[in-house]
Amino acid sequence: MELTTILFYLFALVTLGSAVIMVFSKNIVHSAFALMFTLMGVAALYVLLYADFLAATQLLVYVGGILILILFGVMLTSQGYTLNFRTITVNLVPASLISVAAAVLLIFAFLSTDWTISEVAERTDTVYDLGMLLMGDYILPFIAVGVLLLIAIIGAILMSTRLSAENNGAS
Amino acid sequence: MLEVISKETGNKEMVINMGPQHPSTHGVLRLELVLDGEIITKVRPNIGYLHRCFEKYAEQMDDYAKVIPYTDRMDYVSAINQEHGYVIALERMLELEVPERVEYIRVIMAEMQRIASHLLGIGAFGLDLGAFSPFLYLFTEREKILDIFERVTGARLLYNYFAVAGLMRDVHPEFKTDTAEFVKTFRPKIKELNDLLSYNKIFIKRTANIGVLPEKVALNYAASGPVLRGSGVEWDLRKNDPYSIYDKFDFEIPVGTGEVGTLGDCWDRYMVRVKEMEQSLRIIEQALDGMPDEGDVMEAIPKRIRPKEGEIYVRTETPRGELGYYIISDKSASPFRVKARAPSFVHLSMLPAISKGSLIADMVAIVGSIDIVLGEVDR
Amino acid sequence: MLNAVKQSWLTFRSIFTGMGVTIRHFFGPTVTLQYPDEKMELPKGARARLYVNIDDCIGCNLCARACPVNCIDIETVASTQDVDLGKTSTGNPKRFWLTRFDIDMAKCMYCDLCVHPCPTNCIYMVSEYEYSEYDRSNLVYHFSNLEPEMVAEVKDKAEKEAEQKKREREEMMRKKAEEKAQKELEAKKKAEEESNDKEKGEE
Amino acid sequence: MTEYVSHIHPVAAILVHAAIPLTIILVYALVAIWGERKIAGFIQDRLGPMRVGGWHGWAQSIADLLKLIQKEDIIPTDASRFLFKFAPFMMFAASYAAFAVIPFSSAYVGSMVNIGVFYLLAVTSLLTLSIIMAGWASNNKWSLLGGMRSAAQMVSYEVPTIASVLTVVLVAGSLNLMTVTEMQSGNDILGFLPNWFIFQNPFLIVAFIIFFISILAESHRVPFDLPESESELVAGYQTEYSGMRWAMFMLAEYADMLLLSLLGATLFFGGWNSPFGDFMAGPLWGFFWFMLKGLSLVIVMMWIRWTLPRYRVDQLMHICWSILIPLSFVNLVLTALWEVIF
Repeated sequence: MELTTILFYLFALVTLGSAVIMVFSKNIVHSAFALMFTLMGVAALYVLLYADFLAATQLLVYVGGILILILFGVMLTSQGYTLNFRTITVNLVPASLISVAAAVLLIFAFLSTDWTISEVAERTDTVYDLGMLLMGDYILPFIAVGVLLLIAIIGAILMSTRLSAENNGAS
Repeated sequence: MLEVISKETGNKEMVINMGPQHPSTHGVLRLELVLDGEIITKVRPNIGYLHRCFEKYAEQMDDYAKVIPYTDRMDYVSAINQEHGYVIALERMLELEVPERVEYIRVIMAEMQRIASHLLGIGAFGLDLGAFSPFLYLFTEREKILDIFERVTGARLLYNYFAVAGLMRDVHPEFKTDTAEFVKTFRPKIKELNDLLSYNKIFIKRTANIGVLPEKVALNYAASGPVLRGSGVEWDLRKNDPYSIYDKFDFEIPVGTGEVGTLGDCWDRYMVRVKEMEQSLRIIEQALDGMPDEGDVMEAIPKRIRPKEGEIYVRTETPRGELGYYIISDKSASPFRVKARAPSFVHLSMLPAISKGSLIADMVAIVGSIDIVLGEVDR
Repeated sequence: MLNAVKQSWLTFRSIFTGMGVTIRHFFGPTVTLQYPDEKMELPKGARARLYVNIDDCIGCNLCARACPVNCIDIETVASTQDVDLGKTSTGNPKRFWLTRFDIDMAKCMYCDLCVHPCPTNCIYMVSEYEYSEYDRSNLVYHFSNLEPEMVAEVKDKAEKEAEQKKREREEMMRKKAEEKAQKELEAKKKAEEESNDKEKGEE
Repeated sequence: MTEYVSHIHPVAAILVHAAIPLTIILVYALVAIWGERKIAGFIQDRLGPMRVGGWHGWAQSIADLLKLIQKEDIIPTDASRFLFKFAPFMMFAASYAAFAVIPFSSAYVGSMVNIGVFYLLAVTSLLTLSIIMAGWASNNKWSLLGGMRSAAQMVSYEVPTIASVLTVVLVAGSLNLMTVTEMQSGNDILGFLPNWFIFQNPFLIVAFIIFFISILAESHRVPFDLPESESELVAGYQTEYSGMRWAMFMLAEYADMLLLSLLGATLFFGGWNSPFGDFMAGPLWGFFWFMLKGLSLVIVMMWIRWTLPRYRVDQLMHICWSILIPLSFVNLVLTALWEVIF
């Protein structure tokens, strides 16, 4: 077997396994760390697809950024600083119905797609292409997203400063 | 205790134990901190880990002189100063005349000890704030003082050197030159300390405006020593209530100025100590000049110490503040009661008042800046 | 803005000043003493361990009484009349066998208080400081130079002498008591006679 | 050499490629830990380790390592066992993986990817996560506080680091560190100065200062060593660790220091280029120069460590968010303008 194939199955196993742990773990922090393994596995799969820029972005943004935010959120909002962040199961019936429906949909899509299997993709300089696309064809949406994020940041700053000002006034 | 606090706060906040085994509690102080995030909402000092029943033990000694080694062990960083207060109290009780030479040697030793103690306090303070090297530089200087002390007394830390109306042994012939040499080499080191630590911007950021102790609070808590002077009160028992021969010397009382922050912050308390070392050097120089060369330091020591029935309170200025001895005599050979008013204990009691609302890191700075010695707090 | 620049400049300057100090120390001399290889010379009169020159000890127990922590344990036996223990180097006559002179250095607090009352200056501090032990009981120093048999012999002798003395004393006491009784008897007789005389006189 | 191995077996080639940085890290860590103690000793008028190995105790780190291997493996009862065990390895893996794109010499770089710098920054962001993991899994309050602190610190300081790195990328026009290094060869500036980026453009000096401050914070060195500030948080996230796991943290920390210093050397000081043009150039000399530059930065970091006190956590954040980040972005724009004009 090719080395890449072995690696593919390995990373797929890591991704799926940790995803399962993430869903079924009772402890939120454990779930969060399982999510980290899932995201890293996906990044590794990107690398196998020669999408190295995407893989690095995945690591930087999801693992290095969003996951840390999730962890901060869990730890700051929960009661006390203990190991016992427990999840409880609510809405068992509707949730399982929706997930079964989603699974059926995905499997249907998976089976009905006409997959074309190509030879190994050529390794190209993805950064250059990405840059040209973002700054060329998709310049408008790119700028729009930028402005949106800026507005969100300003809003967040405004909210947090007002909150802290109120706190100061109260104390 | 822990449960009580967590009940009060309804489990919303984190209770954390700083000490008794923590790198920056200067011994075995245990602080219960109630934290909201990293902000301290409540502090409760728990003391007593080093309690040795000094006061009770003094009562069952069959001789007043046997208590002196125990006074050393109260504030083991400035043992000479602890002895000084006790022997002065006994001398006043017995109405004894102390030879002049003895007084001069005592003052030199006490001021040297003050420098040694401040060196340790300042060094440990810097260490608390993460500056490691100044600590060791200052320790090197302290070693030199201890070397001088070892030649004089034979011991390096707990001396038992002062006796009632005398000294346990005479100084060696080179004492004057040794001490003068130390004074000469030590002056530039203070400048170096100021370069390295005192006026370092990071250090100022960590200590200015932190743990502000207003004058009024300081007075209400009966603070004394550098802690009180750091709040701008010019109060030094060596000047305000002179004992020994301190009225003969010309020196200033450094007070906090709020130079880089608010008056009475950690930096002011720190700086008062630095400036006090310079003043101590001045006193030592004058005392070295005035010290008589001849005279038996042991001749006036009484054979038996039997004070008249009565009581006395004597306060002296130790490096940490006002150390008071309250002694009651019932005419027997042993004291009926010895009570020590320890400055560290008093200063520790105001910790909750000045550290509320600060961060854990500030807590470390505040504890360091009031410079407590747990041997004295617990006695 | 200008203020911020100035503050940053001051911060950098203070940092560089500090770094200048440390680099000077980097190339400066070191003060470390490589302990087991080189040792510090303790000054004369350093208080590191108690030592007793047992030949000079007269067993007066003053040091044990001066000790605040009771770390000195002395047992003495009076010498018999036939033995002369000699004199100390200071000329004080020795009158006691020192059957035990133990100092528990684990208890000692090096306060020097036992040294001063000694009339013959035989107990003093020496600058020997490397005497740590694995077993605490090894820190009890036995200064008495008497062999156990000797101790037993001395004790036996002293006991015998004491017994003899006691007997002598008892004898003396008995004699005294007898004399006293006789005297009393005589006195009684005398008194009786006197009273008789008086009665006679009254009659 | 690597090409020769790849003829034998592709997996062997990969392993050899991977083993070279690992060897460098391990040897460096042994030397650096000893060196740091020596530097600390001399700065503080001491001698530092003197006993093991004869000359100035050079074998001290090896002795320490042997001691740590023999130590009892302690895991707190209530710790989250898997995460507790996993965290040190993940931390080391993260800093080790980042070495893949560092061009050690003109003849050797682990992986010639085009996104070199970007990959490096992405992989090092895993360090943050492993610290949170260690802090949380220990089930110790001090560890947790240390972990949270360092996470906040590293996430924040990633921004000025990236911005200052971007400044160089802007000038170089490439993310590939090998290309960036090659662009700095030659001695053209003022006739004698090497073509290093730090000499090319005044704004890059500012960028370097920002970068250096940021890497001090990223690798937890004084004055930003808050995660493990011993006087406040005992030992931060490492409090409950002992033995080999603790050694892994130590190793990762020193590896991180070297990594960021080498990155700085690559970006600002010409990487493996000799400062004397063609004199003393070549693959092996290149390696020598590169390590010399990187280790000089490491030594400066140590020198700073033994001089300064540390900042408080809010002051640290203040420096990052209201000084370094705006400054680095302004600097980025000004550099771009400079590049356009000249």
